[in-house]
Amino acid sequence: MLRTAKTIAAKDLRIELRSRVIANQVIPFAALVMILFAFALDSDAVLERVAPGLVWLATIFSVLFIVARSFALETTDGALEALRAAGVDPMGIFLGKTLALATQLIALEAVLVGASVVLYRADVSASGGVLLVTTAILATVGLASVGTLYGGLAAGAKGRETLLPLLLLPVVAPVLIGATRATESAFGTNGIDVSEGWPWLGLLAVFAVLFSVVGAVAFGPLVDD
Amino acid sequence: MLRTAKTIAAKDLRIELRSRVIANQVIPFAALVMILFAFALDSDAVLERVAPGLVWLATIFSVLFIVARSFALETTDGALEALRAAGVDPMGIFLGKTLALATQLIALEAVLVGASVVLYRADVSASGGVLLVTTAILATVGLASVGTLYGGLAAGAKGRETLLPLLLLPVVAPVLIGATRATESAFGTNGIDVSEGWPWLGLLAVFAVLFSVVGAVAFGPLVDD
Amino acid sequence: MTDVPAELRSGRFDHVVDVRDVVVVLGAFPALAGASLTVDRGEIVLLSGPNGAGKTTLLRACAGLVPIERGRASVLGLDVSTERDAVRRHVGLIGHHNGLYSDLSVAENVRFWGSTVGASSAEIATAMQRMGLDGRLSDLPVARLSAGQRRRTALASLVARRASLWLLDEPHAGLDAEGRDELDSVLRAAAAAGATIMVASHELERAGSLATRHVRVVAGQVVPVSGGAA
Amino acid sequence: MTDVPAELRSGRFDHVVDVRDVVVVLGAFPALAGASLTVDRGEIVLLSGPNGAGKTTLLRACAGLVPIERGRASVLGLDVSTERDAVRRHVGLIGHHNGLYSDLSVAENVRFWGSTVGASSAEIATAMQRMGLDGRLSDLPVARLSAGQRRRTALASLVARRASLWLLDEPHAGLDAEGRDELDSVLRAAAAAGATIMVASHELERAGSLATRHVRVVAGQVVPVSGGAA
Amino acid sequence: MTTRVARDRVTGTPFTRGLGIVTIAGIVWLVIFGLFVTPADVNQGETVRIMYAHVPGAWLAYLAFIVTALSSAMYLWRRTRSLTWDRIAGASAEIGVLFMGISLVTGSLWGRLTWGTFWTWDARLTTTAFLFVTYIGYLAVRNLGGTHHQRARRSAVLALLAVLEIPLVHFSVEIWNSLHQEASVAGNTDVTMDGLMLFTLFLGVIVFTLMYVWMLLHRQRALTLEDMLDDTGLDRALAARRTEAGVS
Ligand code: HEM
Ligand SMILES: Nc1ncnc2c1ncn2[C@@H]1O[C@H](COP(=O)(O)OP(=O)(O)OP(=O)(O)O)[C@@H](O)[C@H]1O
Ligand SMILES: Nc1ncnc2c1ncn2[C@@H]1O[C@H](COP(=O)(O)OP(=O)(O)OP(=O)(O)O)[C@@H](O)[C@H]1O
Ligand SMILES: [Mg+2]
Ligand SMILES: [Mg+2]
Repeated sequence: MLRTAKTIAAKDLRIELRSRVIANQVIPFAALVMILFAFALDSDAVLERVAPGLVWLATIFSVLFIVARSFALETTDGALEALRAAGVDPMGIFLGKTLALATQLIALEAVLVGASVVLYRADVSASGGVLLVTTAILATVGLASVGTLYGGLAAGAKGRETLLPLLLLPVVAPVLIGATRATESAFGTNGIDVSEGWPWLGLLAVFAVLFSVVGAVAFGPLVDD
Repeated sequence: MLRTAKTIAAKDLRIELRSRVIANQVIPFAALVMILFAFALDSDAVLERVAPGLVWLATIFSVLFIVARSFALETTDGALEALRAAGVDPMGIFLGKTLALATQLIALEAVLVGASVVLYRADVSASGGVLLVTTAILATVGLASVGTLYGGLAAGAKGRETLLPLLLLPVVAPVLIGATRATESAFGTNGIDVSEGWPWLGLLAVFAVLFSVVGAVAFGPLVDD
Repeated sequence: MTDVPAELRSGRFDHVVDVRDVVVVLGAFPALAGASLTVDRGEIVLLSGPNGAGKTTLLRACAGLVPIERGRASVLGLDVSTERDAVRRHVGLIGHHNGLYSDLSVAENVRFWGSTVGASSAEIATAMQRMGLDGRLSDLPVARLSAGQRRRTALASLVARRASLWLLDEPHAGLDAEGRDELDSVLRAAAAAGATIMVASHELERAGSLATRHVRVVAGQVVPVSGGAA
Repeated sequence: MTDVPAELRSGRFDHVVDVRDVVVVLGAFPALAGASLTVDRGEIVLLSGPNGAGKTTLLRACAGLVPIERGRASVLGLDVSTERDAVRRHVGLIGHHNGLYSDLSVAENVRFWGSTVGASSAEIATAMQRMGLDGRLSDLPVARLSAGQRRRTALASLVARRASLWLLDEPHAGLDAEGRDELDSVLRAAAAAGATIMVASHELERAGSLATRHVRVVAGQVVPVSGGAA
Repeated sequence: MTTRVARDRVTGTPFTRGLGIVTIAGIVWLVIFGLFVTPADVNQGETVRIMYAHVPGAWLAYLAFIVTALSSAMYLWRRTRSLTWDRIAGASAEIGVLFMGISLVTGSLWGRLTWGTFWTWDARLTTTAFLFVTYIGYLAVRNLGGTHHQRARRSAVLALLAVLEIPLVHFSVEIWNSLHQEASVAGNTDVTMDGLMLFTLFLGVIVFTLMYVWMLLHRQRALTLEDMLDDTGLDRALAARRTEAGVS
């Protein structure tokens, strides 16, 4: 199963390296979401306060598109079905695709968080840095798992372009909230202390564990209609 | 050409009527986008001020997915290429798809704007109502044209799932701003007067005209690599 | 069924298809490396040759779907690069994909493709009937069809047009024995009515008996097989 | 090339494929309406029949890809509904789609599919070579291949597996004359080594000479044509 | 035979008819108590009467979604894979969406009267909206098509995940200090409500529960009939297809 996961993840990452979609398209897109939103808000004071929320909002919207792409690869020529027909372990497929997705998300988040640290001159202390990294990892695991699970569910359906965001958006709300609050305290936004951030990690951890376990178990039955 | 446009639009709308994607998936999704953004902000004072912005932000994100779906229909089995090979007038294709897209968007906006009028107790005067409807129409024409143009451009490309949002988001920024400001004044948000809204319609009108003309002319060359 | 276009009647050109030393480059690879072929009115030309030889590319070049790097190609006296839109109005192409909308029914698909080129509803009904799509099938959404039923739908959409030049890329693929016979008789009738037909196929027995001439495409070039020079 | 699984050697079952009165319903339509078929080790069975008869569905049912509403089907003594995963490990299926990743090269695709089922790199190299994919092609991304070259890649991916039961849905489609011969010799060799093969095809001449038995699928049922009862 | 079929084709039984009568009587009772008998609230005045629909609506939506989750679990857990569980899950989710809708509408009307706005981006309100949309998504997945068991499997997984949002909605008022009323009845705060008001609230809950059960029975049977229709259609289709084979 782990070998399968490795094969699948390697395949997805190789395709990504070759097409550079994250670097050339998703990261600029996420940056744009942040900028657009800043436009809609149009107030510096407010912006500085909501920067952490924007980072995670942009990440979540990017997840929608990355997941769509990740499963478009599998369905355009019937590869997902071929994987099923070949008896490839669905848990391995799930883990592999989650792993590849998580790797791509980490890269995206590094850029977004990094940029907002610089842009908003957030004074991140050492402990804030640890909090930030932990937040990013937990949030990523959660997002990648739920993205893969629902991406697989929507993959065969018609209207999947619109079904996927409908299914994904409401479930990732806890990640948005938890990661935003944790990031705020890591940044010290609104004078929140770093220590206040840790409890939010509990939420993120529960989400990550829940969806990676449910995903690993349920991916097979869901995809294998 | 108009006959072609009618045929294409009828086909797209028939598919939509059959699959009910707008009603069952896109409208709930758009509502969620508004809620999610609002939640990321988490400040009542700010929120009430940016409500009109949220309506248009949600519309724009929905456009990304509707356009993706609209062109997924054309490309999964090579229909777009078959249209080219059959010598179907590209201008007709552009107009037809724009028309279908605009119809779907108007339905979406009616729901979103209607809901926010109610929710924010916007006291829309008669002149405000006229402003609102004009804004919606102009914005829709602009969004539908630019969506169709870029959707067609991305249709054949690989990584189109992520390319399309990257291309579309920056160009629709003017629509976001113009429509938001016009809606604000129609709603009377921040004490802005209705009369202040009209100048923004100029922006929307220019955008709509520009992209419908450019789209009609450039769609052929863009799609016909 | 086949309308003879004004240009054809005026006799402004020598060959319906006139491809001369055409080079088509796909992603740095010369898919056609100086291909030459002429086809006359009423001919049914079979293109065969190894995988990757350039058959699909040659057919697509005749419909102006790929850019011609060198040489020139004309169809019905119209240059495929510069007068592409005029060319396409007289050409009917079926490729490896079917170009169908899976949410629409068979009848709606054929009607859609027919109406984009102004076919009458009688023509559309005849086309569907000829490809065996009347009855239960006609109201099924394409998403529910088998592979061969889809191919039949695509062929009916093609037949509903009144093309002067038919470009068929492995049209028999997926059709059952009866469907093959129906297709062949449709093609023979079209050719007899003045249409010109090019068929790329690997089924030499089947397509060979249909064709009036057989040429091979090898490594991006056209080489004759039987019945006169290419 | 073909590994005989332990179950097969133990002789726990009578037929490699044992389909009994199987009903498969696709969107309220009985695509299989009580189909029965047994296939023994080493056989190459040709399935023919009209479009929409249920050939594809029958092959997919043998791989546990469609839910069986009534009746039962077993492969190598394993029930396809309840022991699906075990069945699939012994089955190699090629359908109407190729299941390739267009951003990866030919070699990478074959290697990917080989490695998901634990094929050695020698087996993978042999498979590619047998389907004529060594040389220039092997490093091309699949996006740049012609239709037939893609089919060859998919077939090579299949050959790289050591399936006991090969389910082939129109495997010859798109292959050139040489590719067909190569495929046939691969299949004959596999059957001789103990594999069992079911081929759905409309090319009766070609597939008929390959097959050891020919059955027809008509309206969701299997009817015998030649060589004993189905 | 015909009578049996005819009786199968309606979703009512003597029991549901009785239940229906009791429910309607309960609604009348609730309206009388809610609108006329109970006093106005000290703080909220007459507007408090909305509570008798708002709160039971929310709670019954919770109940319906929990029932959906439980019967989905039963579907997955039981070896028999009985579609009855799946149909109960689907019917319950539909009714839950309806009740959640009632709660959202009454809540926002109430908000208009007490907070001066139909909607604010309050944690309780926002999470309620999430829950609502989540189940719209659930219903969309149920309509994707495929066989009945495909539908059941997909939606069962979703239902088990979606139900986890309920605690989020319930505790949202405590996690984020919210504008919305804290858990004053089901929470551990002292109940300070007037006795008659509390009684009417519970009456509302009981009436809504009766309404829920009544609708669930009917809807579940309607879904069964729909599925049955597919199956009898299958026998006919099978017969038709077999004769087709015989002819050719
Ligand atoms: C759109 C606006 C509103 C929504 C979506 C909403 C939603 C909800 C929900 C989901 C519950 C169930 C809470 C639980 O027990 O877990 C609830 C309970 C309640 N709501 Fe609202 N509500 C809204 C507006 C209001 C307003 C304006 C008031 C009064 C000022 C109000 C008063 C109450 C009360 C008293 C309860 C019972 C609390 C308890 O004892 O647990 N709600 N509401
Ligand atoms: N989703 C579906 N809903 C309803 N009917 C379907 C669906 N999918 C397939 N069918 C029907 O099932 C029947 C069998 O299809 P199948 O693909 O097995 O045929 P086939 O023998 O492989 O045909 P072909 O030779 O055209 O490939 C067809 O008549 C088709 O219309
Ligand atoms: N985008 C591309 N980039 C590079 N080479 C390409 C591209 N598309 C096609 N080719 C190459 O062009 C050649 C001709 O392809 P074409 O599809 O015309 O072949 P064909 O004769 O139709 O083959 P088949 O019998 O397999 O259908 C092939 O060798 C293929 O590898
Ligand atoms: Mg080809
Ligand atoms: Mg088939």
